[in-house]
Amino acid sequence: MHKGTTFEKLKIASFDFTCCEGCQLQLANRESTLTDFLDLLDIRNFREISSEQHNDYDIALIEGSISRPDEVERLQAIRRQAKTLVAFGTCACFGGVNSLKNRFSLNELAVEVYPGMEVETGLVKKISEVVKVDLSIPGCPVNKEEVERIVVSLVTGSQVTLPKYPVCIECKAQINTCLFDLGEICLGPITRAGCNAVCTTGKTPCLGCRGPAEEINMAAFLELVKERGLSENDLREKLAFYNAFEGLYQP
Amino acid sequence: MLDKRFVIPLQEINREAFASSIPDFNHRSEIMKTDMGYKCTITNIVRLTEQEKLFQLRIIDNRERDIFKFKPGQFLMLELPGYGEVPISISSSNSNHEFIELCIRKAGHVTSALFTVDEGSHVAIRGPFGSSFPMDEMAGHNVLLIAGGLGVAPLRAPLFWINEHRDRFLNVHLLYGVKEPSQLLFTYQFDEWELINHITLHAIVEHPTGEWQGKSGIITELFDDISIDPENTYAVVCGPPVMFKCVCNYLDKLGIPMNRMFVSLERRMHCGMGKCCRCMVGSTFTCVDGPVFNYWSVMNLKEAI
Amino acid sequence: MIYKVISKAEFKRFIDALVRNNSSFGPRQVDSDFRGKALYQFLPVASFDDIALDYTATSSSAKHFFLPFREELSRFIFHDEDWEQQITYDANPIVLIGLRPCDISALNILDDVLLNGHYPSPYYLAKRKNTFVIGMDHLPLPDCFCKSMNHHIVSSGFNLFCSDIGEEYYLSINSSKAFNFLKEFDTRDPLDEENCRLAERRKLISNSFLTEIDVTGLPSILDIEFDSPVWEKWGNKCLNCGTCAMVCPSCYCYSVEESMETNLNGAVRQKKLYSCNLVDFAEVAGGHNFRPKNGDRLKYRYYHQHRGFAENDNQQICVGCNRCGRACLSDINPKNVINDLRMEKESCLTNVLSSPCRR
Amino acid sequence: MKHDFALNIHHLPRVEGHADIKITVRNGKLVDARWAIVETPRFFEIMVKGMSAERVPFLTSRICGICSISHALASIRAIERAMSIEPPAAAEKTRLLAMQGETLQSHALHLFFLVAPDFTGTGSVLPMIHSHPDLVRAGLQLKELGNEISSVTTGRCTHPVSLVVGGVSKAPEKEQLLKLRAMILERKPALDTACSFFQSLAIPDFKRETEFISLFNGSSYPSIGGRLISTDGVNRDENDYLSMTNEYTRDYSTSKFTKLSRESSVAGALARFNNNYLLLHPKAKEMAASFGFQPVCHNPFMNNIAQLVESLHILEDAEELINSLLDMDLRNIKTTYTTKAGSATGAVEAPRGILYHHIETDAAGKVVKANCIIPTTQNNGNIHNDLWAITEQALREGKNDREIEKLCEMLVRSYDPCISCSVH
Ligand SMILES: Cc1cc2nc3c(=O)[nH]c(=O)nc-3n(C[C@H](O)[C@H](O)[C@H](O)COP(=O)(O)OP(=O)(O)OC[C@H]3O[C@@H](n4cnc5c(N)ncnc54)[C@H](O)[C@@H]3O)c2cc1C
Ligand code: SF4
Ligand code: SF4
Ligand code: SF4
Repeated sequence: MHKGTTFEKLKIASFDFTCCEGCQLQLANRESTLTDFLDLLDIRNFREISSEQHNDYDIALIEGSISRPDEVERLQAIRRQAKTLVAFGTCACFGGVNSLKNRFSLNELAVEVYPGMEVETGLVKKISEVVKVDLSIPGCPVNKEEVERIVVSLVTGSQVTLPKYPVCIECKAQINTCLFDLGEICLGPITRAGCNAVCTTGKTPCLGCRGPAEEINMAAFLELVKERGLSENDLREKLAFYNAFEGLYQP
Repeated sequence: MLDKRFVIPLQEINREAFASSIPDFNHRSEIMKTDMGYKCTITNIVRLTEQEKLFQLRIIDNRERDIFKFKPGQFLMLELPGYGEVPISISSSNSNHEFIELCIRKAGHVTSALFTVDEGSHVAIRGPFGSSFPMDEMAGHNVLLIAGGLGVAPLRAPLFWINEHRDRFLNVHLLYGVKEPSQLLFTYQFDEWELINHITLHAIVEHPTGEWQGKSGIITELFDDISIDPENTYAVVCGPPVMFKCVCNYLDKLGIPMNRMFVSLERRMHCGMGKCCRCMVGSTFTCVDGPVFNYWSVMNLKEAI
Repeated sequence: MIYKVISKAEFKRFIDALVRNNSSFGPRQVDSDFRGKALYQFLPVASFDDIALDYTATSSSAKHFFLPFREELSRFIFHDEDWEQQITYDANPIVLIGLRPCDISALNILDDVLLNGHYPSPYYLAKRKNTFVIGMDHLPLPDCFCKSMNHHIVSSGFNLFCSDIGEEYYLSINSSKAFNFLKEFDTRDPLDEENCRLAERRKLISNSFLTEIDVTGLPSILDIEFDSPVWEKWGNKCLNCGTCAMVCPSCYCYSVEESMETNLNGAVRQKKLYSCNLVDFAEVAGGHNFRPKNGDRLKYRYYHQHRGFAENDNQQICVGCNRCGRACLSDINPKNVINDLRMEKESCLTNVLSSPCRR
Repeated sequence: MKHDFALNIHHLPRVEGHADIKITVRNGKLVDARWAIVETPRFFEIMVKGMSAERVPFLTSRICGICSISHALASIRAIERAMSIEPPAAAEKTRLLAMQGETLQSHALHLFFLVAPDFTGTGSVLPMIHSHPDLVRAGLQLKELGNEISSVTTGRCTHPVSLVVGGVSKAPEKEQLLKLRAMILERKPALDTACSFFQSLAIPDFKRETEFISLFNGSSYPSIGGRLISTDGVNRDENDYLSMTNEYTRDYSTSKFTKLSRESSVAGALARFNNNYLLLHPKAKEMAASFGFQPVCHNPFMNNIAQLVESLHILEDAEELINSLLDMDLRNIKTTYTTKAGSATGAVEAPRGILYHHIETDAAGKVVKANCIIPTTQNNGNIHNDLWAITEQALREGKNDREIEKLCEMLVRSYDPCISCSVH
């Protein structure tokens, strides 16, 4: 490309913890550029699609949240190996929907779902509560286009950035009807863009899977919901859905 | 089947025809490009410090090289394909038609990538853009060139101009302040500036380390070393935003008229042509109305400095 | 300009002919809001019947036909240790039906900025030249204030403008293209009576405005009130979401992004419409933000809209459509903000003279 | 042949989720064979408690990254039946098309990414990009098509955005449907490529009689809702899901087990094929015939071929669905409803077999109780039993331990287990 710039494939590994594996699956999506994308990677470990497993990776994609002691150990071992540890997807970045479990007592869960059987389970944690995270790629699931862009940046030595502004701007660029006009609460104004407003374009309110945008105005947002007389219960359910606004509002 | 009578014909915009199709294009199409850049070869790279490199660029096309003319203080948009475009002040003499020099600090995305390329790489430039230092107006007077840190980069062009027209100026002082001695740029030219060009150089560092024999402190302390005739002096100030206020205030107190002090501002820019609006200060564009402003007009601009 | 009159039935034939032979866009109802009010957008239309001619105003403006939200500026192709730059001014001819006078005024303002300034934009020019604009007047919505901005009537910037004068449309023909198309249809020169009816129609429109904003001397007020608490007040409400600038017909600020293709064989430079309310609008390398507060950023939008820039001879660029006000979730609108500013200015004296507890 | 042999595959690769295979042979005799699922449970059935019914499909779709549409639709069906909501016809068609997209995507992923490497002797699909470029291209084309159908119908290919209680929140645009139809036509040849590849393979010869369970509606190949039937003659109402499944737990597995008339039973493509063969598109039947494949087939490895046959059925059926959607008024896509107390089951044929969601709501529309029974759960018992049988057969045939290991892995994979789904 330019004289002096050399690109090396990323020695990458992908690991899943407590999750649905939907984010990993995205790695195999967007088929039109898939072979180009795979060409950028030297996949050292990716159990979901490959039997070849090596432990000499530089970049570890961590999918899922942590909810069992054995997962903590596994994650710490990965942290020791990885130069760059990536929280991959909403579960890894914020705890994700799994965190909804934390509203209940652990005992109650196990007894109700596995009567008469010992099942180990703990409070759901996001990755950064257990190990240091170098890079976060939020999304439920992650947006493959964004992942591709980030991987290209990593390969070419560019800086990796996520949009700082909220989803609304991408929503408006799609010329959508604002869901507030339809009488619904949408978390678009406080959620980090980058998904191309996929939910609101499908006429479904944003539930904030990408977490808060930079310097959000939560007070104004709560005020707006109140002023429009929208359901507070609905608001709380939405803010709690991915656990991404933890600490930014009083439930 | 389409009915030909009602089909709107395509009106193509041809690159060449475009320039002439706009009446008030001010004949600028001859010298500046608004979309497609001039392709250049990086002919030389000098590492000045840990953070700064001097890039020497040569426009490849002969005709384009001929028509590329700029004035001291102007900047251009430098494109590193694949990474992006950044505004950079031209740091060489405008009488040099062979190459352009840019002094660049590794600050972010594009500039870091620039630091990885080798000589011989190709980049593109658009421009030149923006206002310039009024060299002719300054002629016949004493000149204070005041630079903080990387601010010396845009001052190099007027410095070259003065050197080349040295007999048209009275006393010329370069006051130059940095944080640490290792950050001083162009030290290799200091002797030349002083001995050959008779420019009095005053350098000061905030945190003296190692071998540093010179003065230490902040840049305004350098004013103690020189006597300034406020009636007959022009000042050019370039540096981080915090510097402008204290230096200009000082000069103001000395009695130098505000319209004889010039500053060069920095803002985020994406076009260089007053279109993206990222660089606006009040109702002023840093890229079109600036980056060089006289202090009077900036003083009046809220939030400028 | 040539003036003609066309019967509504013939008008339908005319529009149908245009729409069927060209890629065309017009107002269509997309939703009803929770109060049952119809919401419109400019969308593709395939026949006259697709067009909601009696629409009020679209939620989003027609700006993106000329300034797409995302637009490729150029493309780099890499080979060995070299590259090539390619630029195309992509534009296919389209017909845009039903723009309101304020929408067309906004285009004229964009023309001033993007074509008549120092550096005309070929990208914009290509789209502007290849768009056949059919304007249409309407009775204002209660919150329209284009009359205050003097944009409720427009006399240029369109190919054809239609005023509803009852049984007919009164056509203002502003391009030879439009004139040629109309030759195929039954039109005639307006009678005196019809000229009168047009005048009546204009009077009716002009008298129907319920919202007025006093913009006299606004630029200087804006200058003086730079540090006004009004900015902080509205800034505290602002969500920094950029919605206002996206729906506005005349906001044009942008960002440029360059991205390498996944196969590393090329790169694209893209322009993306931005908003001065977004948090990193004025942020520079190293993280310094020249406008760190919501209020600072909001203020600059008003500065740009109502004070103007050197680039467009300091003319105001707001046309008074109030799309931003309607779209803003926090109910920030030009009317309230400007009135607040004026009040602030006018209350100054009373405050100084009589109020012992001036804050 | 070795007399002692212990096989312990930790976190079996190329399946969705974490599970181990353990086999112990002592003195040439098989003493233990186990399919142990060690995936961490997430407790979705508890998470949904107290949640508004309208939000439930968005949560339950997160049970699985591969069959999120099925989960969303199972919940939606349960809720709509519990609250007597009738979705508009256009919404129902859109949902059916969405299911087709998901199944095609899932089958393509399984056949080309997870199964094919077993036959080409590569550890993954990656080397096949160079060794079998045409096959990989065909696989990607089909997978992309599946994803595209899902995107057009639900807004995105994983975790649908527009499937909602009462219908769909956004209808596909006619223009998109036309493009989709063209894409289907264009990609039919990809399936021929896949078909000839699978015809060239030696499918392991193994058979163990079992009971196959699927949905049945009598008029079309099953997808959303219907009667619950089995090859052993069971035929029950959708709400009788508990008596179809009889869940039980094993302490070595976080995924449960089910059974019906026998020790274990199977759901999935092969079960659907065995139970609904007559309802397949004639071209799909033709393809089956070319493999000498007919109901009732008891070779679990033929599940892969059933998936291939279903893929062809989907291409044909999706085209018809698109045609009928094009003829419909796509503005009426969502019914408004009032929440009420109720309880019902929603059963759908997920790519891997019947998926049941049972949901109970209160008058305010909040979930009081939920139960999800996942296809893989219904297959665990059979996988377990097949592992015994196939190991014994292999020992009899004098296979070495490497061969046995590979056979066991392939056997498990042929079920296309979706483990994180089963431990929801
Ligand atoms: C008139 C002018 C002259 C300049 N002259 C020089 C010079 O001679 N030498 C030098 O090293 N630097 C100069 N700069 C600063 C230089 O432009 C920034 O350091 C550079 O843009 C940072 O880009 P980046 O991609 O490395 O950083 P990032 O932080 O990754 O920036 C991303 C993008 O934001 C914009 N941007 C960020 N910071 C700035 C900034 N300070 N000014 C303008 N745009 C910015 C650019 O478009 C850039 O591509 C000048 C700036 C201006 C406005
Ligand atoms: S629908 Fe949501 S994201 Fe879109 S503009 Fe409205 S609040 Fe913002
Ligand atoms: S719209 Fe919201 S919930 Fe949907 S993908 Fe984007 S950030 Fe996530
Ligand atoms: S600023 Fe608001 S009222 Fe003015 S033109 Fe833009 S959208 Fe319309």
